[in-house]
Amino acid sequence: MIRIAVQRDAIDLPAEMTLAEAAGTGGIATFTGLVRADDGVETLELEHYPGATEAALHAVAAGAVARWSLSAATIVHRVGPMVPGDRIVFVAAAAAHRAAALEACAYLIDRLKTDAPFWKREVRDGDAAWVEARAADADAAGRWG
Amino acid sequence: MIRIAVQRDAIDLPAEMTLAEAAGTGGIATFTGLVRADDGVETLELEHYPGATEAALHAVAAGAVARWSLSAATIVHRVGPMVPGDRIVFVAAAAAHRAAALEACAYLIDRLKTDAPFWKREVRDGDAAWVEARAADADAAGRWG
Amino acid sequence: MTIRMVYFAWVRERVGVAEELVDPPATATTVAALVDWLAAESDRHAAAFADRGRLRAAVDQDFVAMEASIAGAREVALFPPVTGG
Amino acid sequence: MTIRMVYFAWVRERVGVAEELVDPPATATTVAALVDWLAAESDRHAAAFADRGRLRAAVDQDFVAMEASIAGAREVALFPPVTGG
Repeated sequence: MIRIAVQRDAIDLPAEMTLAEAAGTGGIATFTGLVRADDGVETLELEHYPGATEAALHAVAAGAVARWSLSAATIVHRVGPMVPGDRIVFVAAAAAHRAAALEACAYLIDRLKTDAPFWKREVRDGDAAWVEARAADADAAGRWG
Repeated sequence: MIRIAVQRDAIDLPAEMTLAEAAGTGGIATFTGLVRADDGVETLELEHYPGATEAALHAVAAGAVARWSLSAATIVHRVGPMVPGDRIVFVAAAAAHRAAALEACAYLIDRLKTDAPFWKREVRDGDAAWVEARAADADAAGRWG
Repeated sequence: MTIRMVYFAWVRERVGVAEELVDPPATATTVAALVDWLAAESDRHAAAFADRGRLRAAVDQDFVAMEASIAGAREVALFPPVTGG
Repeated sequence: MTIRMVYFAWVRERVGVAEELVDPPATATTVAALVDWLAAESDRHAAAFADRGRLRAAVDQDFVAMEASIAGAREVALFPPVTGG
């Protein structure tokens, strides 16, 4: 089961976990990204490329399902304005064995960082600035070949 | 923040996530282990060594917090009788950056498999059998040095 | 051939519109040539595309290199390196 | 010296009790020697400890090797390899 969502609403983590667990396998690994509360950001805005975003996320999830024989892969990404502490992204990978679930979870978040068309803008002290891409993200995605 | 719980009650995943997220850092990686529903097990019973279990889990969590500078580490393990689909274990690692959270999460679950005094007994067709330890678990724990 | 251009993030802000329809000359056969042509057409486009190294593209919603062909393209997107997750 | 023995999983089932107080001779200075002495004391202990390679131990709730000393120990636990998570 692949579940992809790009949404303005808050990410309902219990509901997402219930869906991922419904696949009924041994282990579920998840990663949740939060708007950081510790670096002066007042609001974070996420812009995306409708249509292309969903297709890119689906390709990432399908790649993980095939590579690790997952029973479920979930990617939920929020767009629009957010505040510190809000969930930006939630990914989950369910598999019969934990190593597969854990590796696939890392793959999902690494890949979506480089493959999906999202752009972050941070507002601090009333000034908005686009976030620069990090070379470390390209490196992290690259390790999956 | 380190949170350790060994409990007969069901694992309240939303409540555990809320606690882990309250640390207020960038990313939270989790692993949830479920009683497998696909191999004929009717009930699973978890026995443990009260006192020693909590100490072992605390040592595992403290090791992860020190090694990856985590803002939060959670290990919740259920004991007593369970049925397929129930959560056996939940671990979470919260850190400023995702690589640390993901690695620490894998460490928590790998280490608890070999370091914490739990024993599983499976009941199939009314016959109970103790689960044998897996060499793969020792290998997985060993890779952390 | 009319192409729908779509822009995101600071590329969108600098161009001043999120979308526009353009009719590039037949000699503009790649994304890079399309970008060069647009940059020559207006100062806003020139400013938006000034740092080619920080520009990324998609043709009909597939990510491509700047040297990719735009033959038959209906939609070309230009944007900065992505920063999701 | 009185020691509280605690057993888990199939070790507990085979010994027949979860806990017992024992008074080993002073010559039993390691976990392995304590196990040997208990196995000689009763058939149930002998059966529980028959496969020494599948036996693990803790002294005062710390995991130890079978060669570990039991000097001053108040509680010794014997059990199979763990299978949590």
